[in-house]
Amino acid sequence: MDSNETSMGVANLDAFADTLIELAANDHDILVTASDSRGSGRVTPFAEKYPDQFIEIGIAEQNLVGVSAGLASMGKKVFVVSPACFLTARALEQIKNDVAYSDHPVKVIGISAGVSYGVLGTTHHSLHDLAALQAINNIDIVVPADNFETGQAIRAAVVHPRPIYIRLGKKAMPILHDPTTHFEIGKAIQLTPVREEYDVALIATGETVAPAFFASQLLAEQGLASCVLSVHSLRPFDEQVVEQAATHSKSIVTVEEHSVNGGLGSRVASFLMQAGVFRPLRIVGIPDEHTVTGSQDEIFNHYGISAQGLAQTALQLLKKETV
Amino acid sequence: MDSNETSMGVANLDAFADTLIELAANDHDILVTASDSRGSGRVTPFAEKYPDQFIEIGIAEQNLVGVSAGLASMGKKVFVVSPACFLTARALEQIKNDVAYSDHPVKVIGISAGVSYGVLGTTHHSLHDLAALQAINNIDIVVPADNFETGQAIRAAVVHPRPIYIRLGKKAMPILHDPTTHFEIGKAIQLTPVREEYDVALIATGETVAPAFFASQLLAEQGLASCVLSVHSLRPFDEQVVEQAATHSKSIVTVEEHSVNGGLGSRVASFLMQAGVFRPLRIVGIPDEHTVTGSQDEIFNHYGISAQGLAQTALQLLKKETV
Amino acid sequence: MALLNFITHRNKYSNSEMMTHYPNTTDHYRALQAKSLLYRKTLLKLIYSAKAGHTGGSLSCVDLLNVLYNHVMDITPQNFTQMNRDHYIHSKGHAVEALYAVLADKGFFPWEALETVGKYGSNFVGHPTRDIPGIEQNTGALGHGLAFAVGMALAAKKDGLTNRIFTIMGDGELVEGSIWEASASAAHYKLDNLVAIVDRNTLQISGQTEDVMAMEPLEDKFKAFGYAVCHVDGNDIAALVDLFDQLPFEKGKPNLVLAHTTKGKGISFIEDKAPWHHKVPSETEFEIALRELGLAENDLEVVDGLE
Amino acid sequence: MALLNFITHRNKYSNSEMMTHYPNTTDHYRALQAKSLLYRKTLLKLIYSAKAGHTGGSLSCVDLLNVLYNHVMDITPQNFTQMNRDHYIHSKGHAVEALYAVLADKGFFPWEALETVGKYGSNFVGHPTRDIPGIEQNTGALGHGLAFAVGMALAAKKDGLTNRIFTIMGDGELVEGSIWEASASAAHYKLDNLVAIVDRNTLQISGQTEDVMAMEPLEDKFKAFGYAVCHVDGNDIAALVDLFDQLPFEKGKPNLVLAHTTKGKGISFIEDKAPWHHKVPSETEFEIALRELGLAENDLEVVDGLE
Ligand SMILES: Cc1ncc(C[n+]2csc(CCOP(=O)(O)OP(=O)(O)O)c2C)c(N)n1
Ligand SMILES: Cc1ncc(C[n+]2csc(CCOP(=O)(O)OP(=O)(O)O)c2C)c(N)n1
Ligand SMILES: [Mg+2]
Ligand SMILES: [Mg+2]
Repeated sequence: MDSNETSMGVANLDAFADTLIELAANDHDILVTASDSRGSGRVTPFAEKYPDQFIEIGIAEQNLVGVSAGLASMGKKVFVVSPACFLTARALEQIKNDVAYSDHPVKVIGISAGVSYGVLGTTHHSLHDLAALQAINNIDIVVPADNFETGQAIRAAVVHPRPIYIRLGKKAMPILHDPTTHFEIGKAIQLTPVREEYDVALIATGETVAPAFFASQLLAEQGLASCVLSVHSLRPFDEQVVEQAATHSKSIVTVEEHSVNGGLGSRVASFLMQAGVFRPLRIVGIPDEHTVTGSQDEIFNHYGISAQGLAQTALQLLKKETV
Repeated sequence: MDSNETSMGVANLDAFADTLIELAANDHDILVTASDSRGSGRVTPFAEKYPDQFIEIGIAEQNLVGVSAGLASMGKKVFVVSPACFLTARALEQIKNDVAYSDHPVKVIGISAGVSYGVLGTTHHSLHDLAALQAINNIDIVVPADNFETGQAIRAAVVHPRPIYIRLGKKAMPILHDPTTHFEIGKAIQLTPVREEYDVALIATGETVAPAFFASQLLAEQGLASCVLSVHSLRPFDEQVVEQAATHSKSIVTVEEHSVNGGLGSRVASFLMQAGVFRPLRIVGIPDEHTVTGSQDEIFNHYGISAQGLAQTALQLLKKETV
Repeated sequence: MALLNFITHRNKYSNSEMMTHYPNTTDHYRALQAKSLLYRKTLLKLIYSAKAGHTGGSLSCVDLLNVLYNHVMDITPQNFTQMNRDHYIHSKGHAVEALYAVLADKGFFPWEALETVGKYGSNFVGHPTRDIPGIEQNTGALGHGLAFAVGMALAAKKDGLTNRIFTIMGDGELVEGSIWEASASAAHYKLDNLVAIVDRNTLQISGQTEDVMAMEPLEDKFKAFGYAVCHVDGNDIAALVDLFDQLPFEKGKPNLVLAHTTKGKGISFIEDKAPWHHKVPSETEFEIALRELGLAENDLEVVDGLE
Repeated sequence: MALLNFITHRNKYSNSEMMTHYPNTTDHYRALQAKSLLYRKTLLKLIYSAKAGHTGGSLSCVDLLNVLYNHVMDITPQNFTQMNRDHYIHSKGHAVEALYAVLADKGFFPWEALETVGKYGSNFVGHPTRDIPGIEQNTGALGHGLAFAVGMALAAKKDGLTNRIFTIMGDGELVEGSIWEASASAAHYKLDNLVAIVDRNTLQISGQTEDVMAMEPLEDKFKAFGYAVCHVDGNDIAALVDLFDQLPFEKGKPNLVLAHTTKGKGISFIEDKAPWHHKVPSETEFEIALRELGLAENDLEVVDGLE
């Protein structure tokens, strides 16, 4: 689909909350736990509709995760709904030990992730979560790009046998996939038509898939072919599709709402370098500096995470290669 | 120096504690804070010698870091001494917000890091710390290889103007550098003679530098030239020396006591790929799996972090390249 | 600019003069009350302009900040680089608009600087940061301020300083375990130079604190953790002045003030309403709010016959 | 192998039979006392063989574990996969050797399995993990067990189960704020099916708990956080049996047992000595320890004229 066709959806957080309301109707083992975060997590309607399936812990993220692990050990399907920044910093040890190491299939929902909180600043940004969790064994990591991926991820999470972290933003997202798209945790999705050769592979995750997709349209206007991937799963990481995209591309731009260290870009670079697939590459994300103040959009633009910015980066990379 | 020349030193933790005792004699602003960790941190003698410069917080790592930030804001030179696993998981949000974001020059000393605690298991391993902290802006990261680097790092830390994390192990380390070696935070050190061309660059950090160095001797016996780097600083990261080593090498093996995701290897791969320096590369570290039970040595051997294992990896990589 | 016009149009008590050691006269109280009204107007304007901010919690703690900065604490732009002055940590960092108003009034930065709050590239983000003159610590994640304050108080004791370290926490914030870790250490080290204040407005984002996660009896909890505990009406200027004049409450014990406040204090339709935690006033709401504050200003001056 | 020889040479009370609902006779107490001696011998042997482990804290809590597993709790290898049995979380995970001894005796795994404790590739690491039959949660980082137990107790309440959730914490561990977060939530949700036990041995690694970080008055703290609090001599089998028979202490309140113990209990030269937290006995020390335990076994049988 191209940008003319893309219509606006709701925030992935809303898609998450709607899906969960639907699923919980027939599954009383589904629980939502929250830390004074039901509003931000859009689960107030859930709490009102299923008061027996909603557990409030108050402002205590460590306890939130610990209690949720205990609930899960008793057979509950627990969705922990709290800001990504607090879950993966304040409660990181609980995620590491109580959930991942102890292997309870808790569904950790990091809400308003990345720089979603915009002007609230670094205390509220989660730009380290993908790095930290990728370095902790036994927790799958899913970062949905749009409402479709979100709904599918939540449905999959309910029955997922392992701990899982799902990272969601709070801004309305364009609809990027048609509803018949195959979604599977661990399998990347290609948004652009399959070709023999691409000028650039735009490998993105989460809320940066949309600008990557729109960048591919700008590049197409200049006669350049892109392979846009939504790598919604950081773990399991889809080596096969990434390798294939890279092999068939002249250059690679990775895009993420995360520090340029330790997230998707690092993963792609590490994998390709070890696989012997050598291509000019740029990791676009939030650079290792004091993050600029602004809304999510302003921060994205500032760091070139926009259709324009990404197209520009791709062009520079290609020029550099051909010069 | 070769392995015949290397003599055994003490644990880096002991080198740290000794250096601090020396420095604190003339600097009453140096404080050590601990969380029932003075024994593990080898700072009991410090606490006894300078009771006014030692602050016990009890088993409360979050408070430990928060209090230390407050002390630093009042002009104290605070060394926070606590297990790396707890500091960078339990207290990660305090490191992120109270120290790094707030820019207090706290010296966070992660003791018994990596898999130093051996059979105590994953709760006590810190295999995610380098990933998490590299993704958090404004905290320098130093992982000394031997007693010399440790002593130098501690001396530098006292006057370091920024937050800094120093990661130490508890096993006796061979002496790898002679005392006249130039040490500077942010500058990697080459342990092998400079040549025009190397068969392999062994790029290591912390307690894995020793096996990397010994691997280079095994490789030399097979007529292969190695460039062994101790990348003691992950931040600032020495792009120049790493690029130079890579450019002059046929292949690269990175080595670290950390998850293969998000640590030194990821950093090297991301950097080289973006710099356009393409070489066959292997990231050796603790793989993304349930860590095997054993002592640090047994775990190292299990995962090929040994002179033999690393030489083997290098040979395979070179064979692969030439086949 | 609208905001600037507004904030430069201050009431007659606006000045950045330190009011410490003023005799506790009616005049003094009235001057402080007028400042509170100014701060309320300013913070509402900030939130209204930025279309974001924490309305309820800023309004509930603004009288506390007022009395601290204008009567109790020795903190000025002039002495800010010195150690042996008082120190303040805004643990409930989301209520930053109240703090911005007070710091501007104290002369830490020009009022105009506030026009950039929440804007792209501004240092004035939605939580306190050390990028702002007058702010000592980046807060915003709840439960961090007290530990930091303990560290400062400990350093002050070690150096034989005579100053005090103040911090204001939310009541919802008290569930964070880090508060209790810090409390234990404050008592352990006998930090009677530490003044921990709870903005006990009984509300947090999701509703009544006791419904969300009950923490009463708070006095028992704090006493058991080693504090000297005092209750006060946290929106009553005179009561606050009187209480803080008695510091330290007990030698060798950290001080804990349970300041009973009304969330959204001062604006009828905002008071004691959970959704106003971070609701932004509409144009009409903003105008009514200003009118209510204007009436209060008139009252203050009429009643006391000052006009 | 030496370890196996040792642990199969058990005293006459060794069996994996459940002792719940036994009448509280002298015989019953004596049987339990004998088990404690067996566990002490086993855990010392484990630590001596592995040349690593937590001696003091294992010895202090072993009587508690004994009474819980052999008198109070309904947990067996047979019912382990069921939800409506009792549950146990070893929050002070470092004292794993005591737990390993008890679980072996309960038949969760053969005694021989203990020979691999701490060995390369073994599932028996130095802290509890779910890789070991009978263990429900990986612990070892302090301050995690209670929150997890709260989650279990909450699930049990939701499902209308009648079981209880037990956990033992160290007293040094209590400084962790997560303990207080979990405590508040236990009271908030009225979890009278939760039994939190403090191994109050007054020591932690660095010395006396009150010197390291004072937490007294513990009873006041726990009461203020909403528990029904009981004191007991945590090394007195009969006292423990009597106390736990009274569960729940108060309807609608979580139960908190302040179990006053001696760290290193049972071995004269280990008792109440901080360095024995994780000291490993030398050969001589090990032999003396075994002799002391042997004498105690003799005493037990002679005094009661059972031989
Ligand atoms: C660690 C952390 N968790 C959650 C939040 C999100 N948050 C911001 S304000 C707030 C409610 C605070 O309530 P309270 O402490 O009572 O403050 P007040 O009523 O004074 O505004 C929450 C949950 C946060 N900022 N930090
Ligand atoms: C979060 C955390 N911090 C530190 C440690 C290291 N540690 C292991 S045991 C121990 C002392 C525990 O003392 P206490 O709770 O009194 O246990 P006991 O005396 O019963 O052995 C410490 C600090 C840990 N395991 N977890
Ligand atoms: Mg409140
Ligand atoms: Mg103890």
